[in-house]
Amino acid sequence: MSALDNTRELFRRDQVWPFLAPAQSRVNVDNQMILYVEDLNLSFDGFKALNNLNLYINDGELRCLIGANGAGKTTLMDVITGKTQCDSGTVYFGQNHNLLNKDEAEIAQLGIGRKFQKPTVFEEQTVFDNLELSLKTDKRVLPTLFSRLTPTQIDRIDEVLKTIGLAEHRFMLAGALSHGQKQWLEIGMLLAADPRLLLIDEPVAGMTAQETERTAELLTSLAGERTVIVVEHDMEFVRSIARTVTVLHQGSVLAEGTMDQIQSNKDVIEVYLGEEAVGEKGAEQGKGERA
Amino acid sequence: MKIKTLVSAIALSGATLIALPSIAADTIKVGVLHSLSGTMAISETTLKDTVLMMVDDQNKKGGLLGKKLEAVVVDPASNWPLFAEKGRELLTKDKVDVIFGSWTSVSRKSVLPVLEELNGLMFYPVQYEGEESSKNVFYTGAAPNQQAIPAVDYLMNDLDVERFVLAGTDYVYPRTTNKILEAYLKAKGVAAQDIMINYTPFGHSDWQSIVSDIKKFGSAGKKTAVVSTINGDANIPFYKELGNQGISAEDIPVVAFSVGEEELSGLDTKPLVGHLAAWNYFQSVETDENEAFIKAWKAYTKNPKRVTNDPMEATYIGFKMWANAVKQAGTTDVDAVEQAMIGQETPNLTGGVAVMNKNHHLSKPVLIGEIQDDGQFEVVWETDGVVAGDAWSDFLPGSKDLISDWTAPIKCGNYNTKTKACSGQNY
Amino acid sequence: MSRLTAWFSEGRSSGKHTLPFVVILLGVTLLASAANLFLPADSALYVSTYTITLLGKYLCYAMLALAVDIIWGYCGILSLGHGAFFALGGYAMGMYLMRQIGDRGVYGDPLLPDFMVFLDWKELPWFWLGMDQFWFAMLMAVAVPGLLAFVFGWLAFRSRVTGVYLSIMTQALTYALLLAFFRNEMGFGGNNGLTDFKEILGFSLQSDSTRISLFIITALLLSVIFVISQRILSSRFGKVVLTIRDAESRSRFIGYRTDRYKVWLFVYSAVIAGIAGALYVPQVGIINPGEFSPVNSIEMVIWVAVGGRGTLIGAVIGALLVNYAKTRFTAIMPDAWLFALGAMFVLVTLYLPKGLMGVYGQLKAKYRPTNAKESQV
Amino acid sequence: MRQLIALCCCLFGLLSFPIQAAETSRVDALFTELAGAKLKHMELILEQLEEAKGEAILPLFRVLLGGDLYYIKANKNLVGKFDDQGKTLYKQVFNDTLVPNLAKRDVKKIRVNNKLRGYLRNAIARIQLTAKSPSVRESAVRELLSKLDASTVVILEDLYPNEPNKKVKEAMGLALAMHTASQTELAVSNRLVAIETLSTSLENDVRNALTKLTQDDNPAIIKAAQGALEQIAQRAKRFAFVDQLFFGLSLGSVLLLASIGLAITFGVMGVINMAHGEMIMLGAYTTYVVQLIMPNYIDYSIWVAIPAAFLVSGLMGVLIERLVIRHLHGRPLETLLATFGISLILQQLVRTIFSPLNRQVSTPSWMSGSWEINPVLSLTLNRLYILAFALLVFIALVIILKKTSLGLNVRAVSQNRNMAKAMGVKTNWVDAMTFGLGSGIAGIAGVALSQLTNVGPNLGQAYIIDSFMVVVFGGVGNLLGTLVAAFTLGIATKFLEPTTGAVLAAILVLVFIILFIQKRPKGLFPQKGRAAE
Repeated sequence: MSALDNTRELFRRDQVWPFLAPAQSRVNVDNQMILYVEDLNLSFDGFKALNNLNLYINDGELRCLIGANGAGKTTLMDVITGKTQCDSGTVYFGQNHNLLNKDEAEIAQLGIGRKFQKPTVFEEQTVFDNLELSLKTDKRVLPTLFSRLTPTQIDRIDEVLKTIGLAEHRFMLAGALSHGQKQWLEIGMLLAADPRLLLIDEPVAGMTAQETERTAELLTSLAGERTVIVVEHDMEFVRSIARTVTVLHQGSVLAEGTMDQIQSNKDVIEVYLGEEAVGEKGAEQGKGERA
Repeated sequence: MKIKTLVSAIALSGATLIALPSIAADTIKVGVLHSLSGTMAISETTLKDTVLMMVDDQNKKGGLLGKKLEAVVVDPASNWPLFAEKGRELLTKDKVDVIFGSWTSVSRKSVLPVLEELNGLMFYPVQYEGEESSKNVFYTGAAPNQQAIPAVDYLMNDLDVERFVLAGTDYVYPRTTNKILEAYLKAKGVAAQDIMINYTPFGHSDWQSIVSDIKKFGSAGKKTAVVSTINGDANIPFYKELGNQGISAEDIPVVAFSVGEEELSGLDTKPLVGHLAAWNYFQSVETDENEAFIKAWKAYTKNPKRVTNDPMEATYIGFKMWANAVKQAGTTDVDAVEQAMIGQETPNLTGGVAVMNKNHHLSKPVLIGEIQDDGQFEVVWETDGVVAGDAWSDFLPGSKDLISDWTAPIKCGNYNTKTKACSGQNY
Repeated sequence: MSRLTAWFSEGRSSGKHTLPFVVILLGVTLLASAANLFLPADSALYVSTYTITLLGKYLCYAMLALAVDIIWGYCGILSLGHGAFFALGGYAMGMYLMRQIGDRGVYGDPLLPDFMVFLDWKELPWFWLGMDQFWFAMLMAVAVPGLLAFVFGWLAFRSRVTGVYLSIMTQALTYALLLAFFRNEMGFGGNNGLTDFKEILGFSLQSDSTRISLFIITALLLSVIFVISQRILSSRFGKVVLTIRDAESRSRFIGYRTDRYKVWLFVYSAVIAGIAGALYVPQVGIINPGEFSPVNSIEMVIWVAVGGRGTLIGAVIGALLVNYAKTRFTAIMPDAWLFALGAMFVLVTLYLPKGLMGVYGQLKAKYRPTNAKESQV
Repeated sequence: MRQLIALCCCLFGLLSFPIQAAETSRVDALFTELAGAKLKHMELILEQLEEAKGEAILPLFRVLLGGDLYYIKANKNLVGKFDDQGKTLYKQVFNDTLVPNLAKRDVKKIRVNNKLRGYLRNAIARIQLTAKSPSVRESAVRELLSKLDASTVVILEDLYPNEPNKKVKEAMGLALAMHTASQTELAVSNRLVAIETLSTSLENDVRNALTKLTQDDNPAIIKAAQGALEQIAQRAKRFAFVDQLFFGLSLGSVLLLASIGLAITFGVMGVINMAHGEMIMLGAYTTYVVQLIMPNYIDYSIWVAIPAAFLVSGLMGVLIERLVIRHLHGRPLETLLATFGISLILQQLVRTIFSPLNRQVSTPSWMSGSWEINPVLSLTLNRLYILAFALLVFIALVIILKKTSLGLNVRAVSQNRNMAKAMGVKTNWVDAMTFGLGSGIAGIAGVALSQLTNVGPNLGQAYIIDSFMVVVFGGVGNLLGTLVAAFTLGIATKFLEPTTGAVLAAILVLVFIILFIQKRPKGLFPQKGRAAE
């Protein structure tokens, strides 16, 4: 019988085996900084994708990254999430986690979520499973094998399903969703994981106007207890959500500040906003006259 | 629940289809267990055809015991476990009265337990390593003492060879044969450094280094010869390499135990002229039986260029003996036939008479031939009289004391003359 | 314990083929056995021992197919080396059976197997020690393949060897083992392998009762493994495995250490293959290096492809069908069966990319669309 | 000098003339005796003939050695058999006049065995010592080195002084030196000098002679002999290394040929082509068929076979691509299954058409034999040619891929199928062509392999795995990688073999590859682009 008890002890779900217990300490954000990126360098045979780039993100802020194609936005995210190794520089998550010596999984487990440009969900599985898989749980092999959905987790999933408006599609294969829905699902997967830091790559690409609006609301609401970094081309969208905007150019920071500061910034105007800004001004003037 | 029906359908059809009892037709069934596909097909298909030819021939003569013979051919596909399975199929499903089959040792070893369990009868027509004698198998090929040892004697006495290269494919036949030869040579006073042993994998195709080693080994002033137990497929590249590296038969003769007319038909023999082979039969032997046989064979295969070889003769002898034994016993019952087989005599194709001994091995003459440029062998030496096949070699420590005698009172395949005991029978 | 049963009971919802499968499998098994034991040999329903051993062999292959499917169909890792694990398991069993012969070998040597005697080995190589103990041999039958799989997988998956490269590497693995086991110096009987077995646990391998029990044991183990696998694959672990097949990098970004998942699944699959091998040997009566040949491993993959990968039941059906076809063809048309087999493979890959189960699924969807919807639940 | 030779020659002639007249009858008797003599008596007869007729007997010995000497059953006259455009004819042995209307059954072959052949070679050599062409004389001398008996030495001694040709003189000097060195009754000084001369030669016979001398009772001689052997061994070692390197390269070239086609079908198209081996097999069988069609022009058959094989395999490749592969795009692992089925079918096909037996493909005369650089180092011609051929094919392929428009399209498709399609590349056509090209090259490989190994249904199976190893090791989709990989593996194997033996060498190489791929998951030369996955 004792053997039986042992096995029972062995498979108690509410606690993991000691030798599997995480040696993970909480993210230290004593001085309001959650992400430190310092003189980051990376070059793909010859072409400098990142050129000693420095970037500091406050805890709980919502930051927009803009910049022309090849400015290094996506590459930066790749480095932060451990997809690509950089040549030199440091990336710290809080004061205590050096991200450069960690792989994707570890970084994700630290609480950094990422959404890709092109939505990638698990098409062969249901919306529900997609979310269940991305829940914040112990993701090591054995725990996963013997895991079972707790009521709280189910509630959590339902909640997320509501937020992303896929409640009635919960048992549909993710592959069968529309493009926009996939976008939402992927965001949902981020929410389910409730990360400290979200890296979001072009969230509204291929969304309708009101979908875009809802996304904007969602992101702004997220900011605060979470930190959000958004890469987006859609200026309207950026303006609608941005508090602080960082402009990347040829792998390094060109300018940083509020949308208005950015728009009035000389070199930004010439390298990036350029004609667009002028055009807008013209348009406003036009309005003015008609009024 | 389509799935359920599906599964059950398969399983049941599997069960029933195979299990349908075979209708006991009024024929004597002859099983043919030779690979028709895979690596061994190259050698074994010939033997399949031989058996079919013999069956035809027998039927023309009115069959046996007033019944027609019926050949049942299956394909074990050079897959050793399949030999056991197909053997069982032949014996239990097709209810054959005798099996002619197997080429490699492993295929024989694989089917052996089945034969002994179901008390079947098999004729094994290929030269092999000996060290076996089963109640249910008759070995019509050469045992080592009917091929290897006379060949070495010839090399030493007639060609004054003093250094020997024992080259073989790495499996049990060459291993055992070379062990025997090594012991024999040492007994004959050949020094250890005058014997070079080399093993290569099956179908070895790159012989450069080995041949050049042989060349070096042969250049030490003493007359050198190669004793080759290299298996079928690997021979052609081996001989090609010999030819290209300019090793002629006068410098270093190669005597082969598994190169016959058929293997030679696969290559250009000009560079090989003078190399040797030891067999119990050559197509070139001029006797009436042989001529008739060759004629029949060419007619049967509708191919005037088709050659005959030693395993075919072994099959021929085996079949003749079995037919006679069946006549004599008046039944195809295995035990009766088995007893009738012993002492059975039938003319072989080289002008002598083959005798089946108590140990289920034949007495045969041993011939040594030189390869000619037409792909045939010229007999340069032969034993006076026949040599009795020895199941258990006297040159292996394990088997010196073992003999095989299937007649009363011993009735044992591996009888230890020292302990007077019979070990390991499967029935 | 209760928790385990709970764990299983939960899986029932997803593995809905499981119950019928197990019922049919065991049913057929018992019927066949009974028909063999109790019916007279001349009755039309009599099942010959030949058939029993044949079915036994098929079931071993089915188990093997299961192993391949788990790794290929569910995780997208095409292993062309599963023959290696199968054969290793087989050799472990073979060595045990060899030791069982004891002094009943033709040379009557109490310790050394025959092939060692006539190649006059002096004493037993170290790796043969302990193999006379059944439990130890069986331990080896699962441990050795498992260990090999672990080491190989650990190396390969950590350095992210994927797709074709991985397949070819597994092929290299089994090929290397093939060559190694051919060498007589290895002490595994070289090309002849191990054969001429007599007894297992004291029961004669020649007797029908032993054959039947082996057959039944195989069937039982197959169903047990089927159930366990079904359960594992329907757990969250299984879902993660699927994500690895479909979008591995994504599941890394969600925080799963995919390489570890792969390693453990690979090991599990290898162990199943090992068990299959161990059951195969006593029923077939010989184990030799031929089992390592890459072609065999490719065939296994084809069984799965035919049955329909990604469904356990498909793997089993595929293995049964293809091998049954093989048996029939080699008997009916010995000269042409390779044509039939080859054509079969080509056609299946062309027209049934999802295998027979795929067809079944389509049919079902066609006739019972509502049900199709539920099936995703 | 020349005149002098000429003089003695005609002197010989004059002297021998009357004797000849006297002996003709006896010689004829010997001839008739030779016809149908037992093998053991023949040597005696031949000796008598040699001393009786001297140089004049050469043609007879030659024909006999060639195994073409027959005698007419009717009158026991000797005739030589020769082939003329496939039909066998017979001619007088001494004057090449044709003997008309003789059928096979009218004549009987005069058999020879190894002993006789050995004797004949020596006899011919002895006679040829005075032959016109220096090269013949030299080879004659070298032939005799192994069997120096008093009589030959005497002949050599009186020929030596007035030998015009330097190399021949050298050889003779060597022979004489061997003799002197071995003569214990001679003065030690002379013998030492002789040994000195011997130490410069690589001939086996010399080495054996010296080894015998190391058992000499005179310490000085022993020492000298050992010194000489040392020197020889030193030089021999260097050549041995070259030899081994060549073996490695040669094996490498075979691997290259076998795998280069795969580097295209597998590497560029991403098709796991299990039927690749059978493409090689088809090439080999094509060679066989070509030789069947033109049995009398074997030497040229290869030149016909190469394009023929390319076409046959290539077309088969296109066929397979159109019928099967085309439907499996983007499912590389499933191409494996389909092509495996195809390989089974093809194997059985040749088995039914050509029977499962190996087929005889004969080697053109210009490819057989070896290039004797010196007594210890000789490179076999066929492998030499194949090495060159492999490189040639490789270069040709690179040019096709780099310079032609097909090559451009192929690369375009392999790097980005959809983009290529968008740019108007006929991807279907390109695929078919690519696969055809790869298969065709496999066919060419088959032609080469038919010269080395046996042409049978299993030919392909023997090479398929190695091919995959080479391609993967080199880096999928990278031809240069394939080249480097092939030669690396070839040389590695050959340098391992002497120490480990063939089997273990193969295993070690495999294990090495496995570990290497762990380190460099994309092979030696990782390829950019998506074709690999």
